[in-house]
Amino acid sequence: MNSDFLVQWILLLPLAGAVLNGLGGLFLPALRERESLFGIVGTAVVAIPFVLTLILFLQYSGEAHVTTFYTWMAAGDLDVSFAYRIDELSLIMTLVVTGVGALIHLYSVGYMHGDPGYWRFFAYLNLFIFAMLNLVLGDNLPVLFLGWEGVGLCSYLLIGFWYTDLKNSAAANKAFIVNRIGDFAFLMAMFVLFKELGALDFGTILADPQALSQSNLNWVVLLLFIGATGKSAQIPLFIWLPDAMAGPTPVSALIHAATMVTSGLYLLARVSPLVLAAPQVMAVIAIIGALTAIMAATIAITQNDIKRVLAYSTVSQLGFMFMATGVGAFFVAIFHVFTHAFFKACLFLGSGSVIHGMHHVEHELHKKGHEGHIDPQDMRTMGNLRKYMPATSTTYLLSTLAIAGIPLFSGFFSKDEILFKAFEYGYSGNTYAWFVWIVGIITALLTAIYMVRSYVLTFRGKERWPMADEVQPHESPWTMTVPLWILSSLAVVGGFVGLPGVIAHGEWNWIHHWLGAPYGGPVAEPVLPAHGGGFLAIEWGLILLGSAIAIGGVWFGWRAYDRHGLDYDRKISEATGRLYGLWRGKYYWDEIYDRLVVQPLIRGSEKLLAPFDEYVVDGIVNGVGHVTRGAGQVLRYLQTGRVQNYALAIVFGVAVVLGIILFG
Amino acid sequence: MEISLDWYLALSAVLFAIGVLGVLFRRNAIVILMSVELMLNAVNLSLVAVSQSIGDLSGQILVFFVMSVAAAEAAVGLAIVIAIFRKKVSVDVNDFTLFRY
Amino acid sequence: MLSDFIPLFLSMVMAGGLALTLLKAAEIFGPKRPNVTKRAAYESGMDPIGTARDRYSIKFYLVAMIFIVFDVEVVFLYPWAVSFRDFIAAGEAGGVLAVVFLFIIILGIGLLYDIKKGGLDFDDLRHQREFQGR
Amino acid sequence: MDLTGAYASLGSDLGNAFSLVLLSVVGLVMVVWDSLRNDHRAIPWIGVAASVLAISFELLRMPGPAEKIFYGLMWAGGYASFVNIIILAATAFTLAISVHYLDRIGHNYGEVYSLVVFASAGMIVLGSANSLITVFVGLETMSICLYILTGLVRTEEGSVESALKYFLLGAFSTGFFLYGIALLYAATGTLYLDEMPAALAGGAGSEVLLWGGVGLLFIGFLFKVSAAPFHMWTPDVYQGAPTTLTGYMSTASKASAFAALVLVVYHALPAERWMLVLAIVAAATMILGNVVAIAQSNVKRMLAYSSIAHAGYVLVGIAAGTTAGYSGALFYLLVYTLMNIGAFGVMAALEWDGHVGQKQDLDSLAGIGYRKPLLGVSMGFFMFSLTGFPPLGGFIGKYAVFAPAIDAGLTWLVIVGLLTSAASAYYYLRVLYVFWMKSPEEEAAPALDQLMASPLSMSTSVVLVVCAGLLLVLGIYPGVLESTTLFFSDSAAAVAAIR
Repeated sequence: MNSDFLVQWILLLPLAGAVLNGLGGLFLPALRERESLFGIVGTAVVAIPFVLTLILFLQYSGEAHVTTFYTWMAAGDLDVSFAYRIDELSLIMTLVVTGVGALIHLYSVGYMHGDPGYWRFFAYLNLFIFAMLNLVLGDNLPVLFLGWEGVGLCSYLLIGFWYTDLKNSAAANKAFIVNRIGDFAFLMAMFVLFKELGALDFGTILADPQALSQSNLNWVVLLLFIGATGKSAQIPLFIWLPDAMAGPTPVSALIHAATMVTSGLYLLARVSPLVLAAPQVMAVIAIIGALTAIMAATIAITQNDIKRVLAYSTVSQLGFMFMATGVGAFFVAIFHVFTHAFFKACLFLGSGSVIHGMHHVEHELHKKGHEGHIDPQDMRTMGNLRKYMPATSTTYLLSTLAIAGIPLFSGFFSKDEILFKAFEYGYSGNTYAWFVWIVGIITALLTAIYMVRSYVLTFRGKERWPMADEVQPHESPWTMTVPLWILSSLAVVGGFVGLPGVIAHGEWNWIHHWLGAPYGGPVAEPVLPAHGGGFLAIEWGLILLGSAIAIGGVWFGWRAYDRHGLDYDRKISEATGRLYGLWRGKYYWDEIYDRLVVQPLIRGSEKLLAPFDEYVVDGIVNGVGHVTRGAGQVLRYLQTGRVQNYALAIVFGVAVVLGIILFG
Repeated sequence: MEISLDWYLALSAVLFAIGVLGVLFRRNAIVILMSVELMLNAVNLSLVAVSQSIGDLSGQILVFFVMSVAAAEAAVGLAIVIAIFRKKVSVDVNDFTLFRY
Repeated sequence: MLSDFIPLFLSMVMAGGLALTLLKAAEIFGPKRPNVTKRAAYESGMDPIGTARDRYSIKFYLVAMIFIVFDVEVVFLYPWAVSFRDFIAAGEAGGVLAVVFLFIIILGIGLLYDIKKGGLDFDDLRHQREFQGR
Repeated sequence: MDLTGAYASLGSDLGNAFSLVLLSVVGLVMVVWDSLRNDHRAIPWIGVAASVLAISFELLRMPGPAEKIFYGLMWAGGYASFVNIIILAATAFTLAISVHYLDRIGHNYGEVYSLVVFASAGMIVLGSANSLITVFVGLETMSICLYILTGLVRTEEGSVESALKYFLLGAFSTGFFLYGIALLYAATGTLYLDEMPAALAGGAGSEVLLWGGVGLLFIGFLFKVSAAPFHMWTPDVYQGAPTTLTGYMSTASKASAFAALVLVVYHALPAERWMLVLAIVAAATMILGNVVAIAQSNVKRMLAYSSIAHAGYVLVGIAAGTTAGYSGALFYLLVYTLMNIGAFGVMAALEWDGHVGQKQDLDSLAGIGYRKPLLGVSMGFFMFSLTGFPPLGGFIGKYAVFAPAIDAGLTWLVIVGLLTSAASAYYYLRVLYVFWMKSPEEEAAPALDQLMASPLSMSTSVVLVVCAGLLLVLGIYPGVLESTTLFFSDSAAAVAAIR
């Protein structure tokens, strides 16, 4: 089929779905009750594009293809077109977005059952898919930015989906504000590129990195990376992601695990020729990624909220991907995006299924007149759920093993490749890569431990909720378990698209051949010196080390938590002492921001200006907002309501205007 | 004796300034209205003088328009003042500060 | 070039100064020896009865206003009257007459509106109420 | 004096000025109809029909060459047609949304509609003027009608008070404006805009008279477009006037005053001395409008300050002093008219008898989006567009005025503009936040239920949908922007031909 035609419908269907669901729900209140209608429309407009993308993928000729729908703005040098690029990179991202997206839509049909905002949820979710497709398919930075802003907006709307709860609104605002900082950096990068090169389409800006001066190049890459830290939750802008778990769980799975948060990685892979030409910035990226990875992993060990564990795990895994980017292994980063999308989506959906079950428990307890309140997300009140939710339990276990990196599961291949690339880059003389490698090894161990902890605490041991012999959760409906099964099978086998170099000399590393520039793909790679014959042995050694770490971590976690249950947390806390407090307090990032940025702004404006009572929300931009609001409060009192004061202002204006025009 | 254009312009400036000061400092809305009319007529004086001195009629045509517009403005203005007097029994402009800030 | 601005400055200073001086002068130099008789309203030598600020019927005001507006609009007829002979000489009398009649028709419409809305009715209470009630 | 052939071109002039003639005649017909029949049902629709007819005429006329008509007093075609379309569209929209609104507030008189039509006729004269006489006559015709419309609700103290303020300050600024005309006349010896450059090149007049005149002339325009520090009447007047008419005032009168300002600087003032003044005023206006708007809780007042801020953005385009800047400003006015008429239209529909709505307090409108989805969705369009989000018209408009300013070396001004429009997101999006993301208070419920009982009128819905749709179209296909650039080359060619 004609690929222009396919691209058109891949983009238009989700948009049409969003418009239909949104307008239908808004203007025809009678329709809102008919959930299946919204569910079917919402899922179909994502599933059909997935099929279309598959067709595109299968008939892909190896030539990048650009489809231009029309030119939006053409004025002087600036030429912004709605142009979309089909190449190896965008295809693989589109497959993930539509494929995982369709599964999560299907899951939501069951998960959101009975919610009064059902129609709204599907409208937002469809709109998100549309924006995300713009992001990954756009052939120029403005279209990419349009998608970038669009996914940010949808993320905001979905985090605050249950907006009646003030806490959720606050989380949504925090995500929005923090992301704006990253967006600003992105805009600045675009500005520099446009000023220097006079164009913003990928064909031109990637053609020759040397067209920019080294300092400009460094700035562009650094600014793009700052943009990426906002969207992909890296230090120092990661603070919004854990709070974003306030949104419905399918949202966490789709937006805050599988797709949107990986867009920073996609961006850097897309501009990889530029990144490679800025080695200093690459070092920054790698180190930030490494620090984020280990920091988030240590926090994850201490969390009791099942979704928060997964949230910090996502931050940590994203750190891994940035590590890969920082050592020039862009295709490996995308490989990890690919495998991570499966197992993390599965884990989130599994946790959603658990929460669904625990909600039922809470509901039943309430009916039976139980006084206390249980938190359906708290692992401390779960336990032995595998007895009641076998499908959820099995799929969760498979994904846990995948993320822990047990050999032959998908996470093993991608994570091991990242560690290997870090090692190889260090071996080729880039010292910082050694640091990255070591941090990566430790983080991999921690990952195995905290993930097994979450599995064991949730699904094994004894039931810990009250009246456990009377009230039990039950398995979720098929619309929820089918996506779990599909995702977990992919999490098991997905890694085989990138077999390590030791097998058949890398010939079977399909994803490398698909994406890598040496094989005609769009993702650049550094040229490393050839290694001696002994390097193959080192590579085998690294694979064994990786396997040992993963198996060791899982074994340790299983032994510790299956035997001691929650008590083992106390043991760890005793063993690590103050460090544990630091982890448990999440390194006090929120508090530090509050102290250093938000509070001074608020206090400063409060002292100077009249007291204002409303909208005291945290967040940097809100702090600035307070100052501006304060200025407004002062200036408005110039408006005395007296006509003669206004006339005096006019006379003053006359004097100023005449003064400037006569003497200026 | 021929009076030069400058003197007309100066007189017009003085009248205009008196009008401006009247608007700024008188409290009575009707007096303010009269001051505005004074400003307009000061301008009329300039226009006629300039028109005469450069021998171009369009300035005087503009004066006709200014006069009729001033009449219309006066009618509307007084109507508004009467309407507000009925509500507040005052024509002091400092009493009209319902909207502010 | 600064000398160019001297006349402007002078005229500004003069304008402001004279205006302020006159206002102040009246206040300062004006003799003020008020007594009861002087402060009373002049009513042809009679003692004033009640306040002089009785409110007149709004009708007087309305008619006066309408008179002023129509009166001033007539100013546009003067240039026409002055140049009418020239138009006749140029053979354009028809055109200029048509234009002036159009002008008068427009004024007439204003008058029609005024009459119909009761602006000129002094005795018809029904109209009056309707007109004032708005 | 030889007057032969004085009326030779009258027929073609009247044809060229079709919109003006049509509106004037229709206005008179409305007055007669109102006097004889006292029937205010049909009257607004006569006006709407006339405006639509005139718009279609101007659309056909616009690509044609710009011509001087009525002895060079006015322009027709091209630029003038574009401005007329903005004015006529605002007129048609206002008449259509006013019917239901005025009915509800109990002041639905035939005069209102004829006054709107007369004001529009004045605006057309102003926006296509080529002589300071026509500028003055147009400005005053418009203003006097607007003074009356502001004080329409005579029984409300606020309405009369704002009319008085508007009137006194308007007349005051008219004084300065006229004085500027007189000085400019003394300096150049002509009142025709396109004759001024030639007169100045001949070295006529003194510098002081010229630039003093220009400065005072600007005051008149800056007052009408409510630029700081001549803006102070705006919030008080906009708050007191009937809401739909506020929308009309804030758009059509600004559009025509800006159009006349562009005509003055484009035809009459080739020198660059005035650029700095307009740039400084633009910066002050943007800062003041946006910053004070943040502190407002009354939506109408907030929109008033927002309209001040938008005047600043338009001034940025004009201050650039290039044809690209002028055409950007024109385009911005079109977009601004659509979004502001829409925003005030939504607020008018939300104003109902009962405590909560009349105060127009933002918090009293919590959760309205779900109850009145059409209002909520269209308000979303207007607020996003006012903020300048792509892909709506407001974004293209901001681009259209900011890009030429950068080319003209006014980078600092554009930075001020970008920062203040970023700040404006706060108060625009707060409206949407309250509309959609906030639950209504308990005590407001009865009043809200009362509002729900009165359905949205068909004409209001149509106007809102059309405005929102056009904003989207202008945002997605900003081709109109390029066509506005053509007017200036056209007019310039025409000017050159006449010289």
